[in-house]
This record gives sequence, C-alpha cells and structure tokens, in this order.
Amino acid sequence: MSELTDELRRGFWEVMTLSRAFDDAMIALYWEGKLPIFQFGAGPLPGELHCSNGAEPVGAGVCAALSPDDMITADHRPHHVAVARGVDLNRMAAELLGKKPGLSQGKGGHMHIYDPAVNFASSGIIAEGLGPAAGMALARRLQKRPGVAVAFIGEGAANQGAFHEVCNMVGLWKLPVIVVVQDNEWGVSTAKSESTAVERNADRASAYAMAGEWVGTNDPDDIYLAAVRAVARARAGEGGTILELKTARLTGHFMGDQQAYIPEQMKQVDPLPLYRAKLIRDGVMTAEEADAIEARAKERMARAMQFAKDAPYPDPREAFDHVFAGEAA
Amino acid sequence: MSELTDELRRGFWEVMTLSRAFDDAMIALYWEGKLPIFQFGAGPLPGELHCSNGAEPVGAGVCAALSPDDMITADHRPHHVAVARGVDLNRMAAELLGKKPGLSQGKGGHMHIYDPAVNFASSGIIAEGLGPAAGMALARRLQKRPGVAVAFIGEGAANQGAFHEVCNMVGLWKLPVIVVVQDNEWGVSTAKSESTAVERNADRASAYAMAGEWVGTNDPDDIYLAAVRAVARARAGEGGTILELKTARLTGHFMGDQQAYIPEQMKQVDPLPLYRAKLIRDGVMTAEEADAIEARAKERMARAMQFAKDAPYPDPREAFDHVFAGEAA
Amino acid sequence: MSDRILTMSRAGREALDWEMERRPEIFCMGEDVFKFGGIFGTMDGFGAKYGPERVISTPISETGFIGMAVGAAMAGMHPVVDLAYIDFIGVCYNVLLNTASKTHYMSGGAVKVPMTLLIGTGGGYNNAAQHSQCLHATVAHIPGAKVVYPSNAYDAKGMLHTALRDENFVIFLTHKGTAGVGWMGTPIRTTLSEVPIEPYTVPFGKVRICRAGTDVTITGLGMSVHEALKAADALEKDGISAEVVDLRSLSPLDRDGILESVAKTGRLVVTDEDYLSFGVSGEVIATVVERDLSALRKPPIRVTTPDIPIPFSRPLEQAILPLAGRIAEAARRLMA
Amino acid sequence: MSDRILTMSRAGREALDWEMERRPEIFCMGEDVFKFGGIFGTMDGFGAKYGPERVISTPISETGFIGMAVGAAMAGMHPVVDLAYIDFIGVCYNVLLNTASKTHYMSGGAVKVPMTLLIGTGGGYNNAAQHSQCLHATVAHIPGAKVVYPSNAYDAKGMLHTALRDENFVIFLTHKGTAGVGWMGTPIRTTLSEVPIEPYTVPFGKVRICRAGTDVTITGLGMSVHEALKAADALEKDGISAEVVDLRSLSPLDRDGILESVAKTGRLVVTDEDYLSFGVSGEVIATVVERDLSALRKPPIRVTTPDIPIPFSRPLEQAILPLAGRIAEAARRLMA
Ligand SMILES: Cc1ncc(C[n+]2csc(CCOP(=O)(O)OP(=O)(O)O)c2C)c(N)n1
Ligand SMILES: Cc1ncc(C[n+]2csc(CCOP(=O)(O)OP(=O)(O)O)c2C)c(N)n1
Ligand SMILES: [Mg+2]
Ligand SMILES: [Mg+2]
Repeated sequence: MSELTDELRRGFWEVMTLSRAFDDAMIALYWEGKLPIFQFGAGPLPGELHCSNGAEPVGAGVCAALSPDDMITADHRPHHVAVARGVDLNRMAAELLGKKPGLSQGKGGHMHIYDPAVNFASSGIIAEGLGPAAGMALARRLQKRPGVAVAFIGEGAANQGAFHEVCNMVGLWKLPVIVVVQDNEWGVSTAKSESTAVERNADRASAYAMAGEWVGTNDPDDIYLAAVRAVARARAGEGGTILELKTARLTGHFMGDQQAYIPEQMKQVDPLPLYRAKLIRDGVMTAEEADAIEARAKERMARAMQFAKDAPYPDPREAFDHVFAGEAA
Repeated sequence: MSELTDELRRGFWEVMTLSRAFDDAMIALYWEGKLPIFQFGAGPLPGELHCSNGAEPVGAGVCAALSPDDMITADHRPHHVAVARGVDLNRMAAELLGKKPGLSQGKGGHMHIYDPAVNFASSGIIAEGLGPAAGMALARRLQKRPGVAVAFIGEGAANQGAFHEVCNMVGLWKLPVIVVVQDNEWGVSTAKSESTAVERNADRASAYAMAGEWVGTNDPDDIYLAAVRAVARARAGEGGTILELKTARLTGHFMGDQQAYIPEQMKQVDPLPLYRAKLIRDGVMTAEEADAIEARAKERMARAMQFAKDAPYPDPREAFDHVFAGEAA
Repeated sequence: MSDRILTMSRAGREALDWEMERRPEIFCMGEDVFKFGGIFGTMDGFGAKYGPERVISTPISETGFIGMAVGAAMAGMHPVVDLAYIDFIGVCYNVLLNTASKTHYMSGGAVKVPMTLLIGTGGGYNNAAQHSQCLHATVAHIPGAKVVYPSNAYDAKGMLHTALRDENFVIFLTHKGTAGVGWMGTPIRTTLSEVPIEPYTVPFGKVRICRAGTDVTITGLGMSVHEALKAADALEKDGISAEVVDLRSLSPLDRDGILESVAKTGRLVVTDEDYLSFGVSGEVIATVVERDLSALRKPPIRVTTPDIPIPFSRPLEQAILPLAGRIAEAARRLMA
Repeated sequence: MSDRILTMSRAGREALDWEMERRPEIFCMGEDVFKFGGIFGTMDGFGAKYGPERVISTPISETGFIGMAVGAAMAGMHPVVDLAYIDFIGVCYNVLLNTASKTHYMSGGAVKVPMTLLIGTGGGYNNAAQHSQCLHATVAHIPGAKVVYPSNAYDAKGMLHTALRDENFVIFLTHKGTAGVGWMGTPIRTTLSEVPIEPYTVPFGKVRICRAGTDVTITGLGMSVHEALKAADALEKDGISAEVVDLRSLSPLDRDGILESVAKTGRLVVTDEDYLSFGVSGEVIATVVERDLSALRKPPIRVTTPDIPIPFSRPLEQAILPLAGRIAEAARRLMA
C-alpha cells in the first residue's frame, strides 16, 4: 500500500480535481445573491464559507494512507479532506445548501460535516477536533478494534491550548493519533511568523514524545509517503505523529476576504497545475487523460450540485428535532 | 548580585525556616476543630490548605534573584513564594484565618494571596497565573518600565493548555517572563510520569523559542544561580525561560491527604536539614547560628499567628463590598 | 432484598458499578480517579476492580480529556468523566458548550454522544471564590445537554442509572455538601435514604416533593433542598406548612410539577445556592407566572447567593449563603 | 458641532480612538486586530495609527491573551480585547469567570482589573450552531463582571467611553447584525443614530425607552430591540401602543426601569435572542413579579430562541429566531 503506483497518483489527481470542482462550484454559488452588496446571510449558500483551494494535496495524500477503519476530524475548512475521504458528495453539497437530504439534514452547514459511514467529522471551533480524534483512538483501543485517528488542524490552531493537552496525552498513552498541521501560512490575516514562536510545529513533537514530520512541497506524493510512515508507526503501537504539511490557501480565509494583507513575495502557488505537469512528465498520464479526469470530476460535481439544488429544504418544524437522541425523528 | 555570598546563603536559611515555620504553625492550627472527624469547613482555619513544606528552596532561591520591580504570580500552593518575596507576614497569616486585617480582608483565603506592595498575586485554578504574569511583563514593556515577571506553577500545571498558549507568546514576543515549574513529582495523586509525556518540562522550552533550565537538587544555591541566569536573559531582552526545579511536597497535596499512594522508593527528602548541614559544613554558619536563625523565624511566625488570632473577623455585611471597584469601601 | 441507608456517594457508586460490570462500553476518566475514585467516591475502588484501562487517571488537561471523552462517545463508548469541581468548567467550557452538547444536533442526528460528566458544586466550607461556586445555571443554559442534580441517595442511584443508559450528554451534578464524603463531615440526615440493592431508574424531568405542605412552596436543588427542609421544620413550629420541591433536573425542567405545587399553596420561595441573576431562580418564577399569573397570591421571594464572588472568611460566607434561617424568614414574610 | 448619523461600528471606534489618543494605558489586543481592526471595526485603522505595540494581533490563544490582558490591567494598563464571537468564550471562559471578574474581590479591593472585552453575539445569517450564539446570560451570570450591550450608535459610543473609564472588567457586547459592518449587509435603520463628535458617557444600569407606549411593554437587548421596534410598528397599525425597552446593560440591570414601564402598561413581552431557559428572559419576568405582582394584568410572554442549538439552514434558523412577527403576535395575544 505504501508504494507510489501510477494508479495511486492518478487517484490523487482525481481526488484533487474533484475537491477543486467542489469548491469552485460552491464559490460560484456563494456569490449568487451577494452582489453588489456583500452579506454573509444572503443568497442560496449563506454563512461563512472557508474553501480548500490550494490544500487539495493534503486531503488526497493523507486520506490515501488511511483505511476505512480509521477516523478523521477536520476543522472549519473541511472540504478537501471530506472529498478525499469519500464523504457522500451529493449529501455534502446538499448540506452546504441547507437542504433536507444533506448529511445533517441542513442543520450543520459547511463547517459541520459528519459522515459516520466513512468515520468523518468536522467542526468550527479552533482545535476542537483534537480531543475527539484522540478519544476515538482511545475508544478503539478499549474496544480492541484497529483504527488510527487523524485530526486535521491549521497552523494557527497549533497555538491553541487543546493542541498541547491532547498531544501530551497522545504521547503519554502512545495513542495511534496523527495530528496533521496544515500550514497554509495564515490564520485569517495573521502570518505564521506572527503567531508561532518556532518555525515548525513538527519540531514541537519532541515536547510530547511524539514523532514529528514536515513536508514542504504541497505535493500529494510526498504527503502520502509521510502519512504512510505516520500510519505505520501508529499501527505498530509506536504512537502518534505531528505531521506538518506546508500547503496553500488560494481563495482567502473565507469568501469575502480580499487578502490585501498578503505581500507579493508571499503569493501562493496553485498545486494542481504543478502536479498535473509532474504526472504527465513522469508518464503517469497524458494531458488528455488528465483533462478527462478533471472533466469527469467537474461533471460529478455538477450532478452533486444539481442534486443539492433540486433537493427540498427541511420543514421549519424540523428545527426542533435532534436536540436529544432518542426523542424526536 | 549573582554571587553566592555567605550573607545570601544565610538569608536562604532564614527565609526557608520562616516559610517552614509559617506552614507548620498553620498545619497545627488547621487540625484544631477537625479531629476526630475531619472536615474541611471546621475549625479556625477552614477550607483546603496546600502547604509548601519541602518547596522552601524554590521560593528562597528564585525570589532572591528578583528585584522589587519584578512581578510574581503563584498558584494554589503559594506560601513559600509569598514568604520569600516578603509578603506581609502578619497580614498573610490573618488572611488565612479569614480576619479583617488580612491582605484581602478575609475575602481571599490561603489560595488568594495578593500583596501589591511586593507585586505578588496568587490564585487557585491550575495554570491560571501564567497569562497574568506574561501580561504584567507586557504592561511593563508598554510602560517602558523595567520588570521581569515570574509565574510559579506545578509540574502538573504544565499540561494545562494555558501553559502552551502563554509560553508561545512569551517566545514570540520575547517577553521577560520566567515560568518556574515546581516539579514535586505529584499532582494530587498523579505522578509526573503518569501525567507528562516527557521527562522534563524544561525541554519543552524549545517548542517556544524559550530557554530551558533544569535544577535537580532542591537546593537554594543551585536554584538561585539558575534563576539569576534566567533573570539576566530576561533583562537583556533575550526572552523567557522555563525553569524547572525538582522539589518536594512533604505534607501531601493538602491537609488530609494520607499519601498512601506514594511508594517507598518515592519518599521525599526534607531539604532543610540538608541545607543546614551544608552551610555548617561550608562554614557559612555554625549550628548555633542556624538554630538561632530558625528560632527567630519561629518567634516571628508566632507573633504573626498571634496577630492573626487576635484580629477581628470582618463584619458580615462586608461580604458585599469590593464586588466592583469604585463602589463600596 | 432488604434496603440499606446509604450516602449519595455510595448510592451513586453502586449504580456505576452495576452498569460497568455489564457494559464494556462504560469507562471512567478524570484527574486522580484511579487512585482516589473520583471527587465523590463514585469510582471508589474501581481502579483495582476494573484496572487502568477502564479507570483512567488523566493529566490536568480538562479540555483535552473531556474532548477525548466526546470522541470516545462518538466511537461507541460511554465515558463517565469526573470534573471534580464545577469551578473548573472555565478551562474546558468549549467542550461542554460546543462539542458534547451540539454534535448530535449539528449532525442531524447522525452522531450520538452518550456520556456522563460528574461535577461537584457548591460551597459552605470556606473554600473561597474559586472552589465554592454552583454555576448550575451556566451549564443548564446549554442546549443539547441534559443537566440533573440529585439531592439524596435514592435519586443519586436512580438518576445515575438513567444517565448511564441515556444516549445523550448528561451533566450529573452533586453538591459537595450533600454527597456524604468524609472531607465534608458527617452526612446530612436528609441526604440519606433507603436505597434498594437492585438497579432502578429515576426519570429526568420530574420534580420530587420532599415534603408536602399547603401554605408555601419552597423550591430548591442540591444543597438548598436540605436548607429548605430545615426551614420547613422551623416553619412547622410556627404553624406554617411548607411544601419542599426538589427540582432534581434542570434540563429537562419539570415546569408542570413546579406549577402544580404553587397552584396549591399560592406562595413561592425559590432557593438556590447559585448566583441570583440570570439563573435558576428567575427561571422558576417566570415558569410559574407565564403559565398562571393567578397562581401566586403574594410576590415570590428569592433566597439565593447574591451576585458576588464567594468570600473565604466564615462569617462572610455564612452571611451570603441561602441558609435555612433566610428561607424560613422569607416564608414567614409571605404568610404575614 | 453638528452631529452625524453613524453606525455602531463607527461610533464605537470614535470613542476608543478618543480615549487612546489621550490615555497611554489603553492598548488593544485580539486576533487580527492589527490588520483587520477588530470584528466590528472598532479598531479600524488603529494598526497604522497606533502601531503594533498598542494594537497587538495575537495567536489563536484566547486563554493566553485574555489572561495576559488581566495581568496587564493589574499592572496599570487598560487593555481593550477583541474576542470576535461569543461562541469562542468556551476556550477562555476561566479567565472571564475566575480571573478577570474575581481578582478585585478576592484581593479585598487591593487589586484592580480595568479592562474592556469586546464580544460579538448573535445569528440570523446562517452561520450555524457554533457561530451564532448570544450567550449573554452566561457572561451576565458572572459576579464581578459588568456586562453592557448597546443596540444603537449613540449608546455604542457613550457606553464605550464609560467602559474605558471604568475601573472594572467590562464585557461589552454587540450583536453582529446591529453593528453596521459590511459583511452583515446594510445597517439596520434603527441602529443608526445622531452621534455627537464630542465624547460623552452613557451610564451603565439604565434602560432606554426606545419607543414610548401604553398598552404593552416589550423588553429587548441587542438585536431583539430592533425586532421589537419592527413589531411595534406593526402593532401600531393594529392600534396597539407598544413601549420598547432596551435593557442595554445586564450587569448592573435596571430593575426599576423595567418595572416602571410594566407598571404603566400592565403587559409584558420579553424578547431575547439568547436561549430561553436560565437566561435573561426569566430574570426580567422574575424582577417584575417579585417587586410588584399586581403590575401585570396578563401572564408575561417570552419570545426567545428556544433551547436548541442554532440550525444552519435558513428556513430552520428563521423559524427559531425571535423575529418581529413572533413578537407582534405575542403582544396581540396579550391584548386579546
Ligand atoms: C477558538 C476559536 N477562536 C477563533 C476562531 C475564529 N477563527 C476561525 S478560523 C480562524 C483561523 C484559523 O487558522 P488556521 O488554524 O491556520 O486554519 P486556516 O483557516 O488557515 O485553514 C480563526 C481565528 C474560532 N473559530 N475558534
Ligand atoms: C483547572 C483546574 N483543574 C483542577 C484543579 C484541582 N487541583 C488543584 S491542585 C491540583 C494539582 C496540581 O498539581 P501541580 O500543578 O503539580 O501542583 P502541586 O499541587 O504539586 O504543587 C489539582 C488537580 C484546579 N484547581 N484547577
Ligand atoms: Mg492557516
Ligand atoms: Mg506537583
């Protein structure tokens, strides 16, 4: 499983283009109803929207190293991980639009993506997913079932207290947990160097008796191989890893962020064309094949979007359901 | 200031014996009214009581390295630091007894010792003093006034999220802050090895671009010299230090803790007789001088206790004062 | 089988032990639980009986380990977490507010978080402003969390069985003074009850009439139930018949049960050891008058801890606690 | 000097700017405040004007930097801290609950903590359960913290001046929808007011009668004031005269002011975008009836967000918000 086969690499391209198609479609829809006057609450896709454009290699590379047993928590920017993990695309699209067939029947929205069928969860408070991920790993240990847990956070989240508390327990109890720190250089408008006392969060692993790995390429091949190593350590009972991955945030913190604060020399590179060129260069696929894969991704996303648009809204009375399990529908 | 003079070392002995006298007197009083049936709320000294017996070298050594400008926050076990810092002994004793002339007019009790005259504060939530200490240092920087801030915490507190958040900002902003981790091996009944993924918190300093120092002797001489180095770095603008000091907790977590969980091989050593013997051996004082100093400390404490006992309780109506500044007496 | 008089501590322990023996998904977590058995001895001896895998002592990292408990619950376990004092919720409040309580709803019912969080509340033993709070209103204000609060041994056992069988996040509060643990002194008589050996459940969301009366309703919860009972004894000597209503459960709250008693007596004293404003006392009063304004013959009276931090010194703390004397005095005013 | 119509955002900014120009002890802290000027633009342009020493962008470490603010305040500064959304209090609640609010009391008045914490509240723009909460009752339940909540530009400026001159920990709330910042759309008409250029203070603890009326009192705070005003417009067409009372300040709470209005109208609708139970709505009702049971001719009605997490989907969220329609309907029921 740990070899970089051609099939695997074409799979990365497929997953990345699908994730990009997802975000691009959502971005287009997001602006409906929000121009000329921008307003979070307007249009068919209201609320904050944090897109993953630029971070697709992280989702593709890490998720390919996981098995279905493994568990994931993601943060406020979950799309690339969810798509790579195989979260139901139709129902995720419907969820973003607040529709009844959405994963959460419209109650969650884009920061709250839950798909237990593929052991995926996400939520919107910074660093909030770390404890649950470690707890999922602990549960499996108690249940004597296999399973590695992966918490996806941003480099900004690594300065939140929960990071310290959870990493310490992961190290202390040698839990099979991988903390993926997605370093896209920014937490909203704050650069990593303005928020973090050290250059690399991976180096903080030694404070927790965890392994630390750093990948600086935003390339799914490299990310995959590092993730495979981390997963292998976790499965072998050697404990957790802080896996820091340099990545990109091409469309701003959220839609509406003009990113005027980003200086010219910090402009980020789109990893997709680079990876496409690399695979063609390596003879893994032809340009035509690459385009065909991308086209299929866009089509698939178009169908998902159509599904979402056609779906009905929940009935207003359903707002009162699901406050407690075992009570309402 | 950084030399270990005889005077300084006699001072350590004096401070340590005074601190010990304080705790011993409080322990004796604590049991009044609590036997045969133990109950936190009974007797002239009610509530939880966390004594510092065994940790006196930490207070003596660190505080001797500080100047009056410097600022201190301590935790739920504050006596040894307060005594070493020169907190008003009479008023501190009165505070423990809940009396009107107490430092907080009886509102604080033993975990909440505030003496602004010597820049001393303490409070009872684990790791709570870290942020305030760093903020005091920041204030001084903004005010262009000198001052190093020292936060005293336990090794158990080093696993609380606040530790991470504050250390990161101390490193990021190169604040003159010293985090003194008092490693007495236990957080209540939990051994350090059961709570902390790594052996030394001082090693965690590299995760924050702080300096880390470790002293394993529970000897005020060594502690003092390490503190002097940390203070010098802080004053020189070189930033903060995590200063981990191995120390002891001779009288349990709080009064009433039987410590049955401590295995024979982890029984701790009283640092006072050791230091006394060392100073005599080094010719710094004779046994008679040592005893005289100790006797004076006990006398001084006896007077403080008498002051506290003789002092009146606050009037019950005063409970309503001091909720807000600028309103009631 | 014959019943025994137990403390709340022993009664709760019995429920947890019974469930743990039968259900491998239950495990315990918290600071010092392995060696000390939890703040109220609910897990007393469990370390030896169930081993360190199922009785996990944690670092002082409440956000971390309660967050882990949520994840474990999402993955099919039922964690029982000990948070010791409610004063410590501040360092882990996000897990209660946004994670444990909202995951089920935010997932549209797809994910469940069955977990029980044991927390001790209250003062009265001079432990000062950071170790004496009640704050039950703060946690009861969280939607998606059930909040229960037994005040006696029978309810402690039955409600803990209920909590452990609930599929939701349950915050299980116990006033330190009621539990019957050594360090709080001898147990309060009215907290002790006959406790069946067999397991049984006490439903959430039902008040308990601790003492029937006709002249005035006194509602309370946790410790204030016992102060109310003391007050009722004193009032009886004055010929005043007080009905003492133990709320027992804040979420859900038995609004009908409260109204039923007040409709009968026409007078209401609300006691609460939590701070006065924006808490339980206002909610109880609003519940009555929004349903039946004519139920009350006299303006209701609140006897609570005022909106001040809890002072350390004994005479100061005694002055601000909602003790029996203040409660009886309020009832007498209503009868005047 | 002539007055201008300002948004709350610009009005608040003016107060802070004026005070910062004159008082070196004031400095700003928070995530992204240097480049973004705070969640409501209260510090807009301050980065350039005052520099990074006095306008400090922080890591995402709320316990850390709000804890630092407390220490800075203890050492003679007056920090103004931006916490963005109140939903985030969970990660730093201990600093609010136990440090900032209790230090003055626990020190017997020896130590002061003058600091202002700016927090945005509320939903209505489909930002789901973790970014739409009000939770003002949660912070107002803390003794030792002042909690204020302007709903219009005039009050925003005057109350911020007051906060910045207060020697205590002040939690300064603004409903996101009222502030008049771009991303929430065009400002609500009733949030705009004539704002004097000169500095002025608005005292804490006084309600503001936004609209006088005789038939029914509607109390609100933050956004619900504006929904109440809309409802009052609609009611007027039905011949119902509603008095709209803006609470403005939760700690201290102007209990007399509330009662005064209700004594006049005899009818009470309490609106609140916070969750129903154990919050402001119950407190307002209790305040009225414990003081004067005869003031109310009809049972009061609460129109609040129910005790459920805020759903994302627009039709769901709209169904649970306390909007003008529900408020007017409640008032009509009281007049029937
Ligand atoms: C506790 C908390 N504080 C602040 C926020 C607001 N917030 C949302 S995303 C974000 C930046 C996160 O940065 P990073 O972790 O690097 O993730 P990225 O957005 O770059 O993917 C902030 C501050 C929040 N959601 N939770
Ligand atoms: C946030 C928080 N959690 C738990 C406690 C209860 N508690 C008080 S002292 C203590 C142990 C602290 O251990 P350590 O930091 O090593 O200090 P020591 O008591 O050894 O001096 C605990 C768990 C608390 N006060 N605050
Ligand atoms: Mg980032
Ligand atoms: Mg310790």
